[in-house]
Amino acid sequence: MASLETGVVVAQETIIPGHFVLTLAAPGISRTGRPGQFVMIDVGAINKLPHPLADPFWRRAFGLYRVDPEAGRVDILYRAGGKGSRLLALAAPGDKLSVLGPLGNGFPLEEAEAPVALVGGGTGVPPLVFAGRVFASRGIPAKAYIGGRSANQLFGLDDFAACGVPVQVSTDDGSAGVRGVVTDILRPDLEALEVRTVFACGPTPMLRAVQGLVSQFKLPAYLSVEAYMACGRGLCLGCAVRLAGDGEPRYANACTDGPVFRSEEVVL
Amino acid sequence: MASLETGVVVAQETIIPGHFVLTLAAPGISRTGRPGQFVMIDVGAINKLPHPLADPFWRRAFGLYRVDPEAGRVDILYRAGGKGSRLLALAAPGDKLSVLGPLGNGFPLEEAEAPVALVGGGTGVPPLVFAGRVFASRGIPAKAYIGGRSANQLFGLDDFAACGVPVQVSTDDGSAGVRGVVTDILRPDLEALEVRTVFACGPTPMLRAVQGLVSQFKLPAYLSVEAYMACGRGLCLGCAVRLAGDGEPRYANACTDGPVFRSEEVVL
Amino acid sequence: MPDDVDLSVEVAGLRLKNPVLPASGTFGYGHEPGALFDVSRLGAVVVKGTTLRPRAGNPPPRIVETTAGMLNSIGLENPGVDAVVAEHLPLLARLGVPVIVNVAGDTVDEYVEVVRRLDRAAGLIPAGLGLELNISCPNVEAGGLEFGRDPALAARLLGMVRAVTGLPLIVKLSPHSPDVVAMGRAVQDAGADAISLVNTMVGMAIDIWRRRPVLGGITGGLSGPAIKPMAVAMVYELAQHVDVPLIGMGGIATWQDAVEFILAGASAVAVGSALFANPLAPLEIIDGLVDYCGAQKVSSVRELIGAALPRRGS
Amino acid sequence: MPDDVDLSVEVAGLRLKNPVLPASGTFGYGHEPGALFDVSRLGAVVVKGTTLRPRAGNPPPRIVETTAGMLNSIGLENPGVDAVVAEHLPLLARLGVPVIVNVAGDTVDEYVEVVRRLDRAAGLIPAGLGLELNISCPNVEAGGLEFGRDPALAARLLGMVRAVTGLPLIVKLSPHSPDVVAMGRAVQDAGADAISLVNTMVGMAIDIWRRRPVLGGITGGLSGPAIKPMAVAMVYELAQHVDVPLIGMGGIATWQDAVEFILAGASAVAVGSALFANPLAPLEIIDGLVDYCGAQKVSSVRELIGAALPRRGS
Ligand SMILES: Cc1cc2nc3c(=O)[nH]c(=O)nc-3n(C[C@H](O)[C@H](O)[C@H](O)COP(=O)(O)OP(=O)(O)OC[C@H]3O[C@@H](n4cnc5c(N)ncnc54)[C@H](O)[C@@H]3O)c2cc1C
Ligand SMILES: Cc1cc2nc3c(=O)[nH]c(=O)nc-3n(C[C@H](O)[C@H](O)[C@H](O)COP(=O)(O)OP(=O)(O)OC[C@H]3O[C@@H](n4cnc5c(N)ncnc54)[C@H](O)[C@@H]3O)c2cc1C
Ligand SMILES: Cc1cc2nc3c(=O)[nH]c(=O)nc-3n(C[C@H](O)[C@H](O)[C@H](O)COP(=O)(O)O)c2cc1C
Ligand SMILES: Cc1cc2nc3c(=O)[nH]c(=O)nc-3n(C[C@H](O)[C@H](O)[C@H](O)COP(=O)(O)O)c2cc1C
Ligand code: FES
Ligand code: FES
Repeated sequence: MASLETGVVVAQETIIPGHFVLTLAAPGISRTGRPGQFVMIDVGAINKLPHPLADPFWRRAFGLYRVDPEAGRVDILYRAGGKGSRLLALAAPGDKLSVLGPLGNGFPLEEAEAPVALVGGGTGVPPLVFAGRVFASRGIPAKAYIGGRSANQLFGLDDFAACGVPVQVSTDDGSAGVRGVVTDILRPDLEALEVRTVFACGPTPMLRAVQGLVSQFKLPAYLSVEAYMACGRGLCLGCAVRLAGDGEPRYANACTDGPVFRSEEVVL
Repeated sequence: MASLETGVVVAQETIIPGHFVLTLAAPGISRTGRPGQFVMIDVGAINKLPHPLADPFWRRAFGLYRVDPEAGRVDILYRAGGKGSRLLALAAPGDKLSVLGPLGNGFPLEEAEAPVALVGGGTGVPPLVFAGRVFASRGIPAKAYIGGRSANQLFGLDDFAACGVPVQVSTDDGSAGVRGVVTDILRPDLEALEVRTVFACGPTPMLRAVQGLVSQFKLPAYLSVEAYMACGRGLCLGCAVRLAGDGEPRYANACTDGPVFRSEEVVL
Repeated sequence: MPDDVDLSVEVAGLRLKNPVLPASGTFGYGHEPGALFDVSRLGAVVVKGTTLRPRAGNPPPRIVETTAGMLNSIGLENPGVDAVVAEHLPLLARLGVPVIVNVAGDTVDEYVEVVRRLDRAAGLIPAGLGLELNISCPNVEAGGLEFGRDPALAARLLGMVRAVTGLPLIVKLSPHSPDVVAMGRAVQDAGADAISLVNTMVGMAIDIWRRRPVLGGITGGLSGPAIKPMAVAMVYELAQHVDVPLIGMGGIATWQDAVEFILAGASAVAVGSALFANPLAPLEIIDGLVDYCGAQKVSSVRELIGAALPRRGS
Repeated sequence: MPDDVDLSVEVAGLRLKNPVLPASGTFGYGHEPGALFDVSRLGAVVVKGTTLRPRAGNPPPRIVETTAGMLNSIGLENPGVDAVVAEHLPLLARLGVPVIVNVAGDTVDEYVEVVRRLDRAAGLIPAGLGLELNISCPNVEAGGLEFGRDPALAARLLGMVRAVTGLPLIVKLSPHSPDVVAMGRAVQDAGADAISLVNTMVGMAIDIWRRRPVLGGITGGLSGPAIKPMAVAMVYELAQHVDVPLIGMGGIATWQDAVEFILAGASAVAVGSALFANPLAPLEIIDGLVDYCGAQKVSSVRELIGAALPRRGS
């Protein structure tokens, strides 16, 4: 169950330009958080300013990247792109943040038939790293397929390597791995029947491409989708995702019914 | 002339709880800034976030506390009370701030007949320290009269002492100096004819009391007034201060015509 | 001393132990675990817009963050009045606080029928059931006009609704009423027990890279701190011209904001979008009100209602 | 490529080298040193509200910061039209850019007389003099109604003004027009060459410690990023129903904001309150527009005007 926790910044480090790993002391979330779940951080209230800043107005959502229940720590990996995430990048060790989580349903690790393909790119990678680490610890075969714009935009590859999950890379410009998109490197393994389940997390166009590919191969796949989220708790009905099906459109909440959905269940 | 300067944070230190001295590398302002002038800092754009934060919306005004033209440095001393000043307190060495200044007319040091009384309290003290330091360096007799709520709310006293300006203190609760308000300690020296000019900076009720006192003694006095300021540059006409006089009300701009006004000139 | 402060108020006949409510549509049905705190500490629970039949809502994106606020075009997604009565009211009853159901519709008949069914369910909520009529939805009958913009239409709607229920009736005004005073008087005269304001304001955001509106519904309703000064001004204006109690809302995030509305004439306040970033805002506001009353040396928050208004002529 | 981008637009017959203007009342008379940059880089200079006689303005406090915005009740402090013509226009002429004088008044006669005097001074500004009629001031003649809320009144005013000048006439609309389309059509038909929108929205702030309104004028006009979504929605709506060019404003702080207004149908944009925190905002917006046009592969910003609007039926 989601709860509100005051996370204390333990460390904040740049991994590649504009991308940070934030380590928080947040014992509650560290104990219960699972891969594919996320937290929402009140970036407008670092150290609980007397009057929280209303700009940025919403919390920001970040997938769990690493949890360490023993140390009571949670890591997120994020891109400081907009005003909220850049404000978060100002937080220094000792600063306090209001963290809401863990939220959402996460990837169904237990139900997934191995081998599992972990497919993603950009800021979709952190939850896949978390999933890969869990699979590796359980001895379940998994392989990562990571797409990116170019070599200097990639991150998380070492994480997969470190826990023994093989990783294959594609880049738009061919500066690392195969030149092309992530489905280009995934397809041969699907054809070779080396994948039984797909977990994907990344930008919507990438998810759409994965959706197309897995439906062609009739493979079970789970997609972690993105949506604007205000509450993250199923209260505002803002994060609607269209459900597949004819007739009157029907919607689910990305925050509580997702963010992970079965591929055939949603229209992206 | 006011200009926009990118100030780089050199240091930021707590002096008493909730009060900070911020040292900025800002060579332009350090060269031209005079006592009683002020700067306006864009607290919503620390490091020029990609999209400046609109909350806080306005810059914050702070009087010059120390300038070091050789080192190209400017110090301000401020109370982190509201959201803007608390956000400023998050700035760390190396962070960049947009500083507008020096603004306003400052105290008329050259015209003031000595001995000069420097009267104030709270965040009105920093400009008086600056004035005291200049008088001391020129060998002009000056004495400071500083009022506060209680002993632990006082600051800046050492600064006067360090440059050889005697300082007398009043507190509401008598925990330091005389129990009472600042005009209680000023009055005897006016009666003893030990003051020829008064410079005052502090909360409006204090300034009103000073106004009353100096008019009684027919002494020239200069008050640094407070007003909400949006532009600080005479463009918005928002910081109106009512001018003394009968008939149709007339107004001056606190930012460009002030913040220092002759006591008899303004209605507070 | 703060312990002695009395925060209770009476609004439209509902006894509220404090004047702090959630705003309709921002708090689900109040009994979900997502609330994250003991909901019975609130003055009342306000549930979201309820229509006669279930509604699926608008296509996404339904929300977008704006500067110090947000736009929403949820499109009244809700399971319909019968499901609200059958599934949600029983769970809400357990909280032991008054419940206010927000009612929406396209036609007068739809409003009337929803109200009739809620009226029959009133016994489910011993702490008191109130109805909040959201009159800023398009009115199909009147050819696209809105109840919320036309005092005569609003009065007619209210008369019809009043005829089928004795429950506390709160009318929620659109901030787009060309004349909030005329509107307020019209609904007061037609039988409203209280008035809540403001609802969201029409706004939009454009996706500059796709060169089209961000929201699936094109325009949406603007809420959040951005609109607070306008909401306070409307409460301040209306409070000088009607006698029924007002429930103030629009951008309340802190207890200071709540105090502004109370001083402007609101007997109670609702917290909406600010709940998203700060789920505990209502509790902080309650605590802040206690301290503020203490500092102002008043023993009841009721002494502060309208305290910033010009003295009213008799 | 960005160097080839053409930012020029024509609005109300004024040729602007780029579509970025300061908003009236936020930039003084444009020639003051407080501008902090080379003002001739702007598309035009817009000066503050000018009345027939000098006005001292409202009692302080006149401004207060709000969340993501501000309230002002300056009260049209200005030296009067004759001083504007004698003292400010000659200095403005040196900048070599078009000048737009914002005109305000209490009565139709006052507007007409100010316009007449400005019309006679047009020769002072070779780059082009335009007039922006601020029609959201109380109209004493019409018994407290506002020109900005009543299309018929606005049309009458415009007709009288049009009769005494051939200068480019821009009408500035209040965001409180109950029906912006009706208002826009009325002023277009009555001879307006362009429409600017929005002016500030009525709001207020209450000092909770003194229990009274903060502003000397009690209510004030809300501006800043807070109001942007409403302003964009009004431009988007009006652009679908009138043919005269629109000047969009309300909360513009960045080039992305400016692009939203342009895509919504504005031919030019004005930056107001955001200038206070970021005096260089107009230059950053000009640079941003150049880059954006480059990224969108358009050679002229004119191709983007209204690009987010639904295709218009013939
Ligand atoms: C379930 C979930 C998990 C996520 N996990 C991560 C992660 O692990 N690492 C990471 O870097 N990013 C992650 N994101 C995306 C992240 O939330 C956005 O990048 C971030 O909110 C952008 O905020 P900003 O302040 O940088 O941008 P701004 O430009 O200030 O954002 C403006 C508004 O748009 C929203 N927004 C912008 N981009 C997105 C997006 N992609 N998804 C949802 N809302 C968005 C913001 O929340 C904000 O409300 C995740 C998003 C979701 C929904
Ligand atoms: C010319 C001048 C010189 C000043 N010098 C100093 C100084 O050296 N040190 C110092 O600590 N303070 C000084 N102040 C006061 C300082 O500007 C305010 O304390 C500060 O703006 C409060 O901002 P905040 O974010 O803490 O409060 P918030 O509560 O966020 O402020 C809300 C709004 O009110 C305005 N405001 C609040 N208090 C004041 C005030 N006293 N005067 C003017 N505007 C105010 C803020 O600028 C902001 O717009 C000076 C003010 C002026 C006008
Ligand atoms: C996501 C969302 C959904 C809303 N749904 C409703 C609704 O169903 N009925 C209603 O009367 N108001 C609805 N509102 C309006 C709020 O109740 C409230 O009037 C408005 O948001 C202003 O308050 P705020 O600024 O505190 O959010 C909704 C607002 C939001 C943000
Ligand atoms: C301090 C101030 C003074 C203003 N004076 C005028 C004026 O004299 N005439 C006018 O038409 N609009 C005036 N306005 C309104 C602005 O021109 C503009 O329409 C409004 O502020 C919205 O733009 P913004 O959000 O970018 O500030 C004023 C606004 C401010 C903040
Ligand atoms: S974000 Fe509010 S329901 Fe999902
Ligand atoms: S603050 Fe704008 S004129 Fe003084």
